[in-house]
Parts: sequence; structure tokens; C-alpha cells
Amino acid sequence: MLGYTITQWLFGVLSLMAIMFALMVVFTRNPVNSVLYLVLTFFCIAGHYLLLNAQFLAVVHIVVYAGAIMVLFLFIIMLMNLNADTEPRKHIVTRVIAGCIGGVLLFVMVGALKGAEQLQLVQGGSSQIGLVKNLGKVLFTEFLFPFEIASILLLSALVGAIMIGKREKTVEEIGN
Amino acid sequence: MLVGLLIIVPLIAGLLVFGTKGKASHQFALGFSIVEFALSLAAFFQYHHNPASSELILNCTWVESLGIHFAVGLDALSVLMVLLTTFLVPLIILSSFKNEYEKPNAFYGLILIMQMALVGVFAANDGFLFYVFWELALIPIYFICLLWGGENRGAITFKFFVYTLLGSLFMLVGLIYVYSHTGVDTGIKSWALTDLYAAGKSLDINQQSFVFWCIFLAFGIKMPIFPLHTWQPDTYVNAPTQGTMLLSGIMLKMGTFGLIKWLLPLTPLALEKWGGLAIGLSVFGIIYASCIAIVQKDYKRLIAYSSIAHVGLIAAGILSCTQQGIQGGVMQMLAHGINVVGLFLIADILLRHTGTRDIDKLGGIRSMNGNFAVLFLIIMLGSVALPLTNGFVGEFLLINGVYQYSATVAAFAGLTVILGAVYMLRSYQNIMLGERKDSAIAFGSLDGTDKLVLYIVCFAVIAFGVYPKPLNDLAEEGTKIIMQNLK
Amino acid sequence: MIKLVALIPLFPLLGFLINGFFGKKISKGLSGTIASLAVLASFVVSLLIFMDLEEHHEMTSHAVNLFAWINSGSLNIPFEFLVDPLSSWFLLIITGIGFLIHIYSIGYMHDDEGFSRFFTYLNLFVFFMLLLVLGNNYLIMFVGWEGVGLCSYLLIGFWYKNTAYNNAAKKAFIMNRIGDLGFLLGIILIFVTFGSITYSEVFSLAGSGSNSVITAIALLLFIGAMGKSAQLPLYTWLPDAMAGPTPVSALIHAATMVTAGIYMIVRSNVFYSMSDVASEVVAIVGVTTALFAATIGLFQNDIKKVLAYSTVSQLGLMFLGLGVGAYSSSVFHVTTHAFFKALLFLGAGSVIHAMGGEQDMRKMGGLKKALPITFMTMLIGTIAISGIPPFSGFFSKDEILAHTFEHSPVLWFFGMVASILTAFYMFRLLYLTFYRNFRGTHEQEHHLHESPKSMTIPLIVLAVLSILGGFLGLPEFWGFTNWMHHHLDSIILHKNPSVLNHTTEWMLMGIAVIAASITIVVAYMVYIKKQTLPEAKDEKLTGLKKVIYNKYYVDEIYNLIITKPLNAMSDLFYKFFDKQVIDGFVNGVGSAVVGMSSIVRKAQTGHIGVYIFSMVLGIILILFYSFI
Amino acid sequence: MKGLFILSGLGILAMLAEIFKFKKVLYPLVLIGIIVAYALGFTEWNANFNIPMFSNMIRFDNVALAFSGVILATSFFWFILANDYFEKDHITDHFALVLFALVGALMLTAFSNMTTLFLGIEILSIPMYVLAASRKRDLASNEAGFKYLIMGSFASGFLLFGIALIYGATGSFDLMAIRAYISHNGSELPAFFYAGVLLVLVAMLFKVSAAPFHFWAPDVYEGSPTVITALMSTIVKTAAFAAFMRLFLVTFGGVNETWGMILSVVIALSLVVSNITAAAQQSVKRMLAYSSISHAAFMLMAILANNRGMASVSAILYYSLAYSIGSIAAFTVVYHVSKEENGSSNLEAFNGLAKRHPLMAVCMTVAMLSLAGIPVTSGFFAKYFVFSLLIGTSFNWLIILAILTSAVGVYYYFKVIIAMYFKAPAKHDGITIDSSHAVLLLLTTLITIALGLVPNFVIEIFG
Amino acid sequence: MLNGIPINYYIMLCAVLFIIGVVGVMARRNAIIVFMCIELMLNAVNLLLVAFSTLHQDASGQVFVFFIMAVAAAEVAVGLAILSMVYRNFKSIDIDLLSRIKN
Repeated sequence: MLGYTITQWLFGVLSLMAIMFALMVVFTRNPVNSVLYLVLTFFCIAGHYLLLNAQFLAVVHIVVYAGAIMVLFLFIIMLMNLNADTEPRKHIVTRVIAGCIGGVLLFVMVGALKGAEQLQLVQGGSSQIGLVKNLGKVLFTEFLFPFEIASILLLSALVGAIMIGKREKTVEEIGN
Repeated sequence: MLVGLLIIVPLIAGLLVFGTKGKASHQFALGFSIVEFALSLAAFFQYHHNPASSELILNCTWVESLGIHFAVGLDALSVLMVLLTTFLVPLIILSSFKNEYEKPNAFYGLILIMQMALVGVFAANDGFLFYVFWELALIPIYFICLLWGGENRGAITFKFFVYTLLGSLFMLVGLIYVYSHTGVDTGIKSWALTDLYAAGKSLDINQQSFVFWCIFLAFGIKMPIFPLHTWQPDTYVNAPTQGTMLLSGIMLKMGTFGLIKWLLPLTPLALEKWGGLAIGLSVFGIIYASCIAIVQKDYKRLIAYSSIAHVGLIAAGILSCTQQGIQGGVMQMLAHGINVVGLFLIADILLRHTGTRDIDKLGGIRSMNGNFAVLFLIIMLGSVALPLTNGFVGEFLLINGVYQYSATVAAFAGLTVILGAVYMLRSYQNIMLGERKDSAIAFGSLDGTDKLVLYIVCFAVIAFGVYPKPLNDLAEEGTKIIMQNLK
Repeated sequence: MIKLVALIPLFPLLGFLINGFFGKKISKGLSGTIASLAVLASFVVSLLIFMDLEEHHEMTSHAVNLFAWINSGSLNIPFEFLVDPLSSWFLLIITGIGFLIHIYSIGYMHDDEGFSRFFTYLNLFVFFMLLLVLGNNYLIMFVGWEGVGLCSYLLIGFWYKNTAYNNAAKKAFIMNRIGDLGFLLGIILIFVTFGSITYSEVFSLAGSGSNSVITAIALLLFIGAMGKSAQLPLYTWLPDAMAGPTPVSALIHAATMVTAGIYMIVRSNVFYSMSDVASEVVAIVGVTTALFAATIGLFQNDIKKVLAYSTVSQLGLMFLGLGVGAYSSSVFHVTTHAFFKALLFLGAGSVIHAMGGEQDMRKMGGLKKALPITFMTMLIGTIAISGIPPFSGFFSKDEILAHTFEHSPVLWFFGMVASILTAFYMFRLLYLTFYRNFRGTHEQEHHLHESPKSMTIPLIVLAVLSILGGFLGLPEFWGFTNWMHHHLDSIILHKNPSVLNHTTEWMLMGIAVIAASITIVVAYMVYIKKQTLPEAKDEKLTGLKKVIYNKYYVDEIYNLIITKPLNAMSDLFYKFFDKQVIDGFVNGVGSAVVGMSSIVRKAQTGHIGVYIFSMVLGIILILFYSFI
Repeated sequence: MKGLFILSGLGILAMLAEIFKFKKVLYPLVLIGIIVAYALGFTEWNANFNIPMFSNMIRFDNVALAFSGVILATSFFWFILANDYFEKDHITDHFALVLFALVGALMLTAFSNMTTLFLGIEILSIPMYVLAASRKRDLASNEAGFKYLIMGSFASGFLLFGIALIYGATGSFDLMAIRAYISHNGSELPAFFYAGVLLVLVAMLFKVSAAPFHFWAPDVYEGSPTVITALMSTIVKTAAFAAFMRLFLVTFGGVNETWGMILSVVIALSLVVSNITAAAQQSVKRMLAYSSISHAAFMLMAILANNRGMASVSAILYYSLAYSIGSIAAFTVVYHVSKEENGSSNLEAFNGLAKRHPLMAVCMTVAMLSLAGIPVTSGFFAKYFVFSLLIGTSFNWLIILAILTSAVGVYYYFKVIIAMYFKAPAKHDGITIDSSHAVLLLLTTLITIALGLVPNFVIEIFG
Repeated sequence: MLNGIPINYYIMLCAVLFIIGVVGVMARRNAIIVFMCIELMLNAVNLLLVAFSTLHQDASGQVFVFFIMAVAAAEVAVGLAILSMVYRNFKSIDIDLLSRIKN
């Protein structure tokens, strides 16, 4: 079709959608809608993963992001009752500047990111790296230490979240 | 060994004095400072006896990997400066007996620690050590000025501190720059004086100029040289008299001493290029400060400006890089140290007895205390460098040295002879002579300790003017070493 | 004997120390005696040495080394004395006249509370003066030079409660210092040129110096001499210096110290002989000063001021002599001048003593009867200074003028005028003081009395010397041996041969004598016959008279062109440059930092948005710099 | 390595303490644990050199051990300082969080893979976000935690983007591989690799709070509890520098022309902004925050001078030690003074401290002198090393700037000294402090001076 | 080329997504949205990593994504806890209101 393969078509569509949804995340006033758009973006990204033969990652992505994290966001938004268009907007000048800066950043990034053409590709080969078996092997051999130490990270996040989330028993204390 | 003692004794003494209370503090301090003086006399004689004596050299490793050594040693110049320091400190302590200071233990402890740093500066043979002592000397005097100073001391001492610190940081940079060029052949960097000399000379003219100005800035501020001087009068006036004495009597000499030992041999090329400018500033400073001294009302401030004038001449002489100039500088450093301590004590006595230092309010004190008038006169004459007083030898040699650099400059530098007489005589006349201006001002007899200090100073003024040989010989020898290193 | 030369300054030094430390504890008599004896002892030793030197004429100069003083590389300055004809002669003058004045002072200062202090200073002065002439190098001379300046300062301001006196003292010291700077630079130039400042070495090398350097040396030294010997333009301190006690004026400001400049130039005659320019300058400055001071002397009413201006004028004459190469003649005039000027001052002192401190001649008159000895001796002094033969002044002045004529008739003419004026104002002084009627108060008249013996005896001795002094240097064309020339022969290295013939010399002498005599008569006509009195009120003077009476306004001019600008400049330096510009800059930097601080901290708004903006901006800039 | 495990274990233990009720012994246990970890570090000295562990994920070589030593020593002092802090609610949570943060810090000294770098940073940061916000009722603390969180996450995004780009270019997260790639490919590196390096640089500059990425620091420092501020300005900073150094001296040392100039500008900006802004601060705590930025600039100068082998490393090591010890002393005093003044650490609170508590005044003075870089305190040597590294390079101008701004620095450090000695106190009653804190003050002061007198031990640590 | 799509495309796509995240952080006041935008940034990075992983045929890139996800989860947990605390105290999560500490 028009000289493009299916994957190329898919890439194009997914990319456009991802960018569009991402923009909607930023520009929608209703936080709930933002969350939903973000979930959609994530789905697009998951699609990309699939395109890239990272099937396991795509699943995990959906489960973790769309399933867990975004729900958490949604939950908090609901909890705080922010689901209306109540968010005060930044001054228009600020937003324009933010947009401009984003544009400039994009321009600079594009300048900075050229040169991928020189990249020497390890062409072909099996596309098996994205399989669970493969990933598991790498994760539990090469990346064993980070894997273990990530537990510390999660623990500290756990403790931190609990500590912050717990209601203060005592009245406000002055001092340090 | 001896030199090690010279540094360690005041430190220990200072710490001990911190632990004393009340009157005991100054008695202890005095005792220790006299011990220190005795030690330095021993060093002086030891040097006469055998200049290469191992007693006078101490060299321990400090930071091996960086070539930093705790290397101290007394050469001819150092012996003289150490002698000056240890001679003046007991006098300074003695002169404070009549002043009631809050927390005397801290006061005298700081003085003694300062003495340690000063001796260290003069004895250091290692560039890094020199810098460390140099900075170390700043801390006690800062606190002396801050804690026991006059009205507006906070801002003024701060200005003093920042000024000198800024200068010395530049010096550090200059020294490091030279240091980084040591050990080209051996690959081992060293802070040793001789290595720095060699490295300094190996630099090209632009590098030397950089080093020269970096280091000169520090010395110029310390001395101080026009136009880096504005911290000085305020600080001198605001500091407690003993602090002023330390500042002007000894600390100022750190700058001139540094000039001789740590700058001239380091950057001979730059000196040729920039020496003229530096001398020009110094000489202009002489005239400038002298003129300002003429219109001063506060006697302490007047001495402060006179000090700038004197030091300008010293700097000019030293920068002329002649035997006479440098030697004269050394001699004048000694003389100025003694004189200025005397003069500041006089300012202090005036304030204590009459409650003012305003020379327009004072007057007729001679008719109240003739003895004081004579002592004052002698010290003043030493300060205007009358022959057979201590100031003369140095001043003659200095002008001589400057003359060899340039006759015209010497003529301007020589104006100090005239202008010095103008402001000194004027102030003397206003304070001491004539009729009493304010009947409320009474001037009784001097206190014993004041009298003793003044007598010692006067004796030094005259003895050292009539027979300067023992000191002069050392100054000559030290200068010769420097001159050799200049080549 | 000559080895004992160190004793000469030692005695006055001892006297100084004893009086200085114990003066208040011992009686006045003892104090005065010790001081006088010290000088006497010096005189005796000087005399012995002098005779010793005369006997062994073949060895004219002896250096006596005391101790090494200053060493600096090639500069070696020992504390060394030199005994040669010149110094030995000056030793005699200093100790001799000094002794007489010490004796006189015992009487004169008897009632002063600072009696022992006075003698302390006086001894110290003698000590320094002796150092000045004894030194074997320029620096020792400089030591003495400054030392006498100090003593002069102390003695002028002796009555320290009087502010005017103190000002005079300060002025003297500072003016001297101006000259001293020149001297000092001269010494340094000598060292730089010749590598030594010891006389013998310098003079033997002098030939090797280029003419311009020699001229520079000579001129620099002369600046020193101008200060010390009160020559134009540095003379103004000397009249003011009369604030000191009269014996001081006699000793320091007439007989000894002010002639130090002459001594120095005679000592350095080698340089001056080699430099025509310098000599010419010396001569012109000398004659100008002579004439200038003489005219001022005409209108002075203060008895001591007249003498002071006369001293300035006479010193000018001596410099004229030096300038034309008549070195020994100038020394001769120094000697005779020491005699008669000391005499005149002491006489004036005696008058003032009798008048109870009054110095204004308009309030004197007719003292001849009351003070006979004073009058007689003063008369002798006046005749001597006026140049009437065979009194001493005649011979010495004539010699100088003769040499001047030989050098330049124009200079001679002005010198002559100056000496005629001298005769006029000196006789004016004499007439106004001793003749006519007493013009003071009754009380003063009542107290008029001749001075005590201790004062009159020195007067008499000096009077005798004033009469006989001339025989030290009788004119050679009269057939005598000029002893003075002969004596100083060895130290004057380049003599200019006398070219004047005897007729000219006789003629010059004649003109001088006749002119002086006529002047005296004119003065007689004016002040005795016409009974003229100077105006009592200064304001009434007009025109040139007023200008001269006010000393040509020199002090005022100095005040205007030096003192005031200096003060203004100092004020400018202090209040503007130091406080505003430099310190202002320094403080400005400080407040600028603080000021900037309060601006910069505004960026820290507390808004995360701003922080993120700045961060992104930073990233953009970094990437932009690196890639685009 | 063993230290890392011990701290992790201690952290988990702290969590358990809540459950098994042994809160009381926790505090001594932690202190002992730190000492043991420290001691174990000694046993590893020179032993594990160049032996990759866990597929070269982490490498406790001597440099890592040295920096771990600094961190452990500082944390020991910090625990003494913080004894009050732990007496409140949530004691075990706090312990656990701090200990986990320490684990992150240790990882940052020893990582040798981008993965461990990233995890280390996050393990360090996430507890810090919580700790900054740990005074839950205090709005300032809330705000501090929140700001820290947002900015930190934002910066992490850039770090990750950078890492991704680098990975894209090199195909590996391993530092050795990246280094080999750089030296192998030399000039033919793709442009986006440089972009990756620069983005990592930005993220690290954010972590060490260099201008213009510093804005979070003063606010967070001020808002956080003083004790936590002390932790942030010492341990977190040291760890960040250890990481910075490993990345840019070792890994990206080959492409220093890419980041050298940028870094120098950043340093200059940091020096100027931090010192000038600090000059007008009234709050000493905030002033110390700005001062920490200026010190960061100094440490960055040592990295910039990237040409003397181990010299830069030992300079940074010494600097971080000197700065940490000095800061601990300063924060101890600030802590007590602000406690006295109801939480305000304004300059006036220090007025007349010399009379109210001489020991604190003296120790604070020494700390200020050290921070200002006056001999013979350790701060001086620290600055000296930096100068001597940088001199003779093309960055001489930075030295001049550093000197000029140091003079400004002296201004604000001495404002505190002047206040303590010169101004009259508002209250005249003495201040009482814990004896443990008195000991801590004395100890840190002594170490500050001792380090200045004998810097050999630190400087020559790498032989 | 991976599956027919040049790697440049992926890089650009990720850059665009990342920058949209950055713009979102700058442009929004709602702290939660800001936080979400940060998540978006992380996801852009994830995608990039996966792309590179496929390019290099190297699994470690994908493994890294796991870690990023873990961290993101932890960050979100802590972040939302802090946010809810802030909301409790400030009654708002407008980031512009959180500007009490300044200068």
C-alpha cells in the first residue's frame, strides 16, 4: 500500500495516535480525561512494543501502567474530587512560552539526535529477545543484582508511602 | 630544633593562657613572650656562631605526595624578623597592662597564637607552609579586632579580613602556578623555596607577570600599598591598641618580607617589566599618604597613614632590586616596627589619660609631663628618620636603592623626608607643646609599665640608630643571598 | 694626640647625658658649669690637635676610625673622623665660640626654669656640630647636619608654650629638611657615581666623573647648603629662628650651624671647581641673598631680626666667595663673622636682658650710658661687620670681594652694594639702640643695668677677637703671608691663580672703605642728626618700603604657593580620593554585591514552573551550544 | 559491598522493629551497624580491585570504598546529630528510610552499570523525597518534599533519556563497555551519543545542584527538617559527586571536550549565583544551602580538571569529606539555635551565641572558617587541591572567579561569626545541648582541624 | 532498519513524546497532571530503549525498561502519597500555590 509495508503503516498510525493522545493529555482540562488519554497513549506505546517484538514487555506495560499506575492516578483524582474542569490554568503567556520552549527543545533535539544513520546495525538475527524466556535469563543472570536491589527501592517506596500516608497522631509539633 | 621551639612555644603558651583567668593571663603571656624572646636571642647568637647550624633548620614531611614539607629555617633575614617579632610581642603585652580587657585569657591567648603564626611566616622555607602561616596569622588578629575593637568594628574588621583574604588567595594561585612548574626534570613537584625559585625563573615573561601580579596583590594589600590601602586606617583606628601594634608593627612586615623572600627571586623577568609600575604606586603612595597624614586630626589615624607612607618607601626600595634598597627595606622594617609600636602606645596613653586622640583638642602636655614629652620626641624622631635614630639607616639605604633605580623617582620618594617631618612635627606640636587647650585635660605621671615600654622603645630607637651593625650585618647577608637568587 | 679626636665630641655628649638625665636634680650652677666645662675640654683637645697638626705639617689629614657603621654591598660607611686643617679650624671656632656662649648663657639664662634643659640642648648641639665637621664621609656630616637641625628645632622652640615660637621651630626644621633632601640625594649620587662617600676616595676619583654628574652633585649638595645656611629661597626660617634664646641665635644661627653649608662646600670644593655651572649658581644665589637680605635688614625694628637678616646677607657673601672659587676667603669670613656676629648677638642679648626682654629698637635708645661694656663691644662688632679697617670684617670681606671682582665685576658690584647696606643698617641699629634718648617705659628705664660678668667677659673676649681676627688673613699684596690661605692650602685642590694686579686690589679696597665710611655718615645724618624714627605703626608704610618692610612678602608667597596648595591637596586626597574614590569603590563593590544579591534572589521565586523553565532553558542552551 | 548488605539488612530490620517491638535497641544497633560496615570496608580495601561483581553491575574498587567510607563516617555523625529526630513518631520508618537512602548512596559510589546508577539514584532519592516531607503538618516541609519530588522525577526523565541514547549508540549499559566504545570509535561517535552524555550531565548537575539546575536546592533545604537538610547536603551530595565523578572522569573522560566547556560555564554560573544570592540571606539554613551550591561548583572544578589521574578523585574525596564534616558541625549548631528560636534560623538567632554557649560558637566558627576555606581547617586544603588541579589548564579564569566569589563567601560566613561574637544576644540565658551533641561538635571540629593539619591520609589514600 | 522502520523514526517519535511530556510539566498547574506528564516522559524513554534493544538485538535494553517501570511505580506511590498529604494541608494541588519558600 503506497509502497509501505504493514509494519510501516502500523508504525505511522500508532505514532500519530500516540502523539495525538499525548497532546491531549497535556491539553485536556479535565484531569480524568487526561488520565484516560494517557492510558490510550500507553496502549499505543504497547503497540509499538509489539511491533518491536517485545511482546512480554508490551503485556507488562499494559498491566503495570494502564492497569496499576493509571488506576492509582485515577483513584487519587477521584479521591480529591478533581474530576471537573476546575484546574486553574497557567497564564496564557506561560503556556505560550511553554509551547515555544517545547518547540525549541524539539528543534534542538532533532539537531542533537541526528547521526543515527551511522549506527551499525546488528541486522536480522532472531527476534527472540523479547520473549519471556530470554528476558528472564538476562534478568536473573546479568541483572540479578539490580533486580535484588530494586526490592530495596520498592521497600523504601512502601515505607515512605505508608509513612506519608498515615494520619498524624500527635498535634503539630514545632521543632525539628 | 630551636626554630621548632620558636614556633611551638607560643602555640602552647597561647593554649595555656586560654586556660588562665584574670590577671594571671597577662602575667603568663608576658612570661611566655619573654621566654620566646630569649629563644630568639639564642637563635640570633646561634646564627652568628654558625649560620648553618642544624638548630636553625627543621624539615619534616607534611604531605609527601604533594611535596609539602614542614620546612622552617632561619636565614639571616628570618632571624631578624623573628627577633623583631619576639622583641615586640612582650612590649605589646606589657603595654596592655593598664587596659582592662574583657576575657583577658582569650585576648592574650590570641596574641600568642598570632605570634606563632608570625614566626612561622618568617621562618617558612616551604611555599605552602608560608601560605598557611600567612593565613593563620589573620585569624587571631581578626578576632582581636572584632572582640576588643572600637565602635564600628564589625564592618571594618570584616573589610580588612576580606581584603587580605582576597589578596592571599591570589597569592595562593600565584604560588600554585609556580609550584605546578616545579619538578620538570624529576617529575616530583615540590614546594621547597629553592625549587620554587628555580621554577619561577624558568617561566616565560607572561607567566611570570601573572605570578607577579597574583603575589604582589597579596603583599600589596598586606603592607598596604596605594591604592589597596583603604582598609588600613579604619582598621588601625578601630582595633584595640595592641591589635594595631601587632598589625602595623609586625603583620605589615609580612608583606614586605614576603616581597623580598617570596616574590623578587621568583619572577625576575616580570619584575623588570612591571617593577616600574609597582614602584610608581609605592612612591605615589608615599606622597599620597603623607599628605593625608598632614590633615589628620585623630592621632592614631595619622600614624596609620604615616605607616602607609613608610611602607611605600620600603616597598619601593625593595622593588628596586638593589642591595641597598632591599637591605634598607629590611632595616626600615625593623625600625618601623619598633617606632610604630611606640607611637601607637603613645596614642593609647593619650587616650587613656585625656580621653581623646584629637590633636586639635590636646595641647600643652609637655608642661604637664616633661618626661613623656622627651620619650615621645625620641620615638617621633626615630619615625622621621633622624640620623642616629633607628629610622635613618633604613631610610638612607632605601632612598639610595630607589635612586639606583631612577633618580627622579628617588627625588619623589625622598619627599617623605620632608613630608614626614611636616606631619610628625605638626602633630607633636599640637599635642605636646603650646598652652593647654582644654583645662579639663589633665595629664598625670605615666604608669610604670607604659614608662617601661617607652623607655625600651626609646633605647632601641637610639641604640639601633647609633650602632646598627649587628642587625645591619645580618640584613646585608640576607640581602646578598636574595641578590644572588635574583641573578 | 690626633687619636684623641674622639674625645672632642665625647665631652659635649657626656655633658648632654649628665644634664639630660640629672639636670633637674643638680643645681643650676653645677649644670651650667658641667656644660661649659665639657665644651672647654673639647676646646682644649681641639687646640692640642690643632697645634699637633700645625707642627707636623707634612701629614695634613688623619682619618680616625671608630667603628663600622653601615655596610651594604659596595657601600661601606664607617663611623670615622677626619682631622685636617679645615676640620681642625672649624673645631676651634665651634668649641671656642661655643665655650664663650656657654659662659654667657649661664648669666643670660639664669632665671629661666629650663636652665638645665637649655644646657642639655646646647651640649647636644655642640656634639652634633662637631660630628658635622669631624666626619670623614658625607654621611657622618649628614648625621651632624641633621643633628644640629634637631637642636636648632629644640632651641628655637625652647619656650615651648609659645605657639609662635613653636611654629618658628617647626618651620626651621622643615625648611632645613628640604635642603637635607637635596643633600641626601647628593650623597647618594656621589655613592652611585664613585662607589664611596669617603672624602679622600671621592675626591681622588672626582676627575673620572662626567661634568654633568659633577654639576648635579654640586647642585644637590648646594641645595642642602641653601637650607642650612639660609640662602634664597630657603632662608625664611632664619629670621623666625630668632624666637630662640639669644645665645642660641649667637651660637647656632650666626656663628656655627648656619656656616655648615660653607663648610660643606669648602669640603667639596673639588666638585665646585670642576663645575662652572654649579659655581656660578652658588655665586649668583649668594649675591642675590646678600643683597636681598640686606635690603630687608634696612627696615627691621626688632634688634635680633636685623642681626638675623644681616647673618643671611653675610652668609650670602660667603657663598659669593665660594662661587667665585675663593674657598679659603670664605672660611676666613666664616671665622671673622663668627667673632663679630656672635659678639653682636650676645651684645643684643645683653641689651634685651637689660630691657627686660624688649627687642623693638623703637623702644630703646640712649643705652650707651647704662650699658657701657655692651656698647663698646657692640660698637667694635658693628665696625667689624661694616668693613672698616683694621677690624676683622674688613679683611675677610675684602678678600671675597676682590676675588669676586676678578671673577665678574657685576657680581662684585652687587656684593659691594650689599656690604654698603650692611654698614648702613648696622649703624642704624647702633644709633637707634645706644644713642639719643631712651624711648622705653619708666619701669624699663629704672631697671636698666649692665649685664653680669659671665655675660660681659665673653663680650669682651669676642670684641678682642673681632678686632684681631683679621690678622689671620692679611692681604698678600700687602706683603704678608695670608695664614688662612696657607693653612687651608692642602684641602683646596683647584686654586684659581690670582690675576688682579695690586693697583686694582688697592682700588677695590679703597672703594670699599670709602663707601662704608660714607654710609656710616649717612646713617649718622639720618638717625642722629635728623632723629628719624621708624614708623611706630606698620600700616603707615607705603610702596616699596612697605614691600621691603614686609620682607617682600616671601612668607606670604610661600604660604600661598606651597602651604595652602599642599593643605588643599591633602584635603582633596583625604576627603575625595581616599574616602570617595578608593574607599567608595571598595565599599561600592561590597554594596553592589549585596544589591545584586537582592536582585538575583528574585529569580528564586518559589514556583516550580520557573525552576523547570530554567532547567529546560539550560538544556536547550547546552544542546544548542553543542550541536547547532 | 558487605557494607551495602549490612545497611540493607539494617533497613529491613528497622521495619521489623516496629513489628517485633525492639525500637529501643534500634538506635545503638544502627550505630554499631555503621561501624561494622565501615570496618568491613577496610577488609575489602585493595581486595576486590577490578574484580567485577554481579556481571559487573557494581564494583567496590578503592575509589568506591573511599567514598563509601566518607558516606559511612558522615552518616555516623549524622545519626548522632539526629538522635532527637528519631525520638518522635514513626521512628522505625525514618530509620528504614535513612538506611535505604544510605544503600542508594553506597550504590552510587560503586555502580558500574547504568542500571545500578539509575537504581542507586532512585533508591537514594525516593526516601529523600519522603524524608524532606516528613514533617507532615509543616507546610514548608510539605512543599519541600513536593518540590523535590517533582524536580527529581523530572530530572530522572532526562537522565533516562540520556541513558537510552547512550545505550542506543553503544548497545550496552556497562560503563566499561561504554568507555571501550568511546575509545574504540574515537571520532566517529554518532551525534546522539553526545546528546545522551549531555542529558546525563544535566541530570547529574541537577543532582549536585549546580546552576542553572540548582533552584530546587535552597527551597528544599530550607523547607526540610534541619536534620534532613544536613543529610541532604552531606551524604546525598557526596554520593552524587561520587557518581558524577565515575561517570565523567572515568566513563566519559574520553569525550571531555563535549562537556568540558559546558561544565566550566555551569561552574562559573554556580559560583556567581550561589555566592551572590547567599550574601543577602537572612536565614542561616538557607545560606548554607547556597553555600552548598558554591561548594558543589568547587568540586565540579576538580572534575573539570580531568587530567591528573587520581588527583581529581582524591581532591573530590577530600573535598566531600571536609565539606561533610564541616556541614555536620554547622547544622548541629543551626539545629540547636533554631530549636531555641522556635524553628527560625535567622541570623539574629545567632546573636551573642558566644556568650550563650561558647562551645557552639567556637565550633560554628571553625566550621565557618572551614567552609570559607581558611587554613588550617580542612576546607582550605580542599580548595587548595581544587586550585592546584585547575591551575595551568585553560580554565585559569575560573580560578580568578572562584577567588572573587570566595571573598563574597567570606562575607556571609563571617556574618554568622560577627553575629555570634559581636552582636548582643536577645536572650541571655544559656543554651543547653545534649552531651552527645557536645561531643559531636567537638569531634567534628577536631576532625576539621586535624584534616587540615594532616591531609595526607585522605590525599594519599590511593597510593 | 528494524522491521522496515528506520531507527531515526523511533528516536524522533520518542523525542516528540518526551517533549510533549516536558511541555506538559511546564504548562500545567495540576500536580497530578504534571506527574502524569513525567510518566509520559518515562514512557518515551521506555519506547526508545525497546527500540534500541531491538536494534542491537540485546535484551538488556528491555530489562532496563522493567527497572524503569519498577521505579516509576515506586515514584508514583511515593509521589501520590506526598500529593495527597499536600492536598490535605493545602487543600489544593496547584503547583503554583506551592511557592511559600522562596528568595
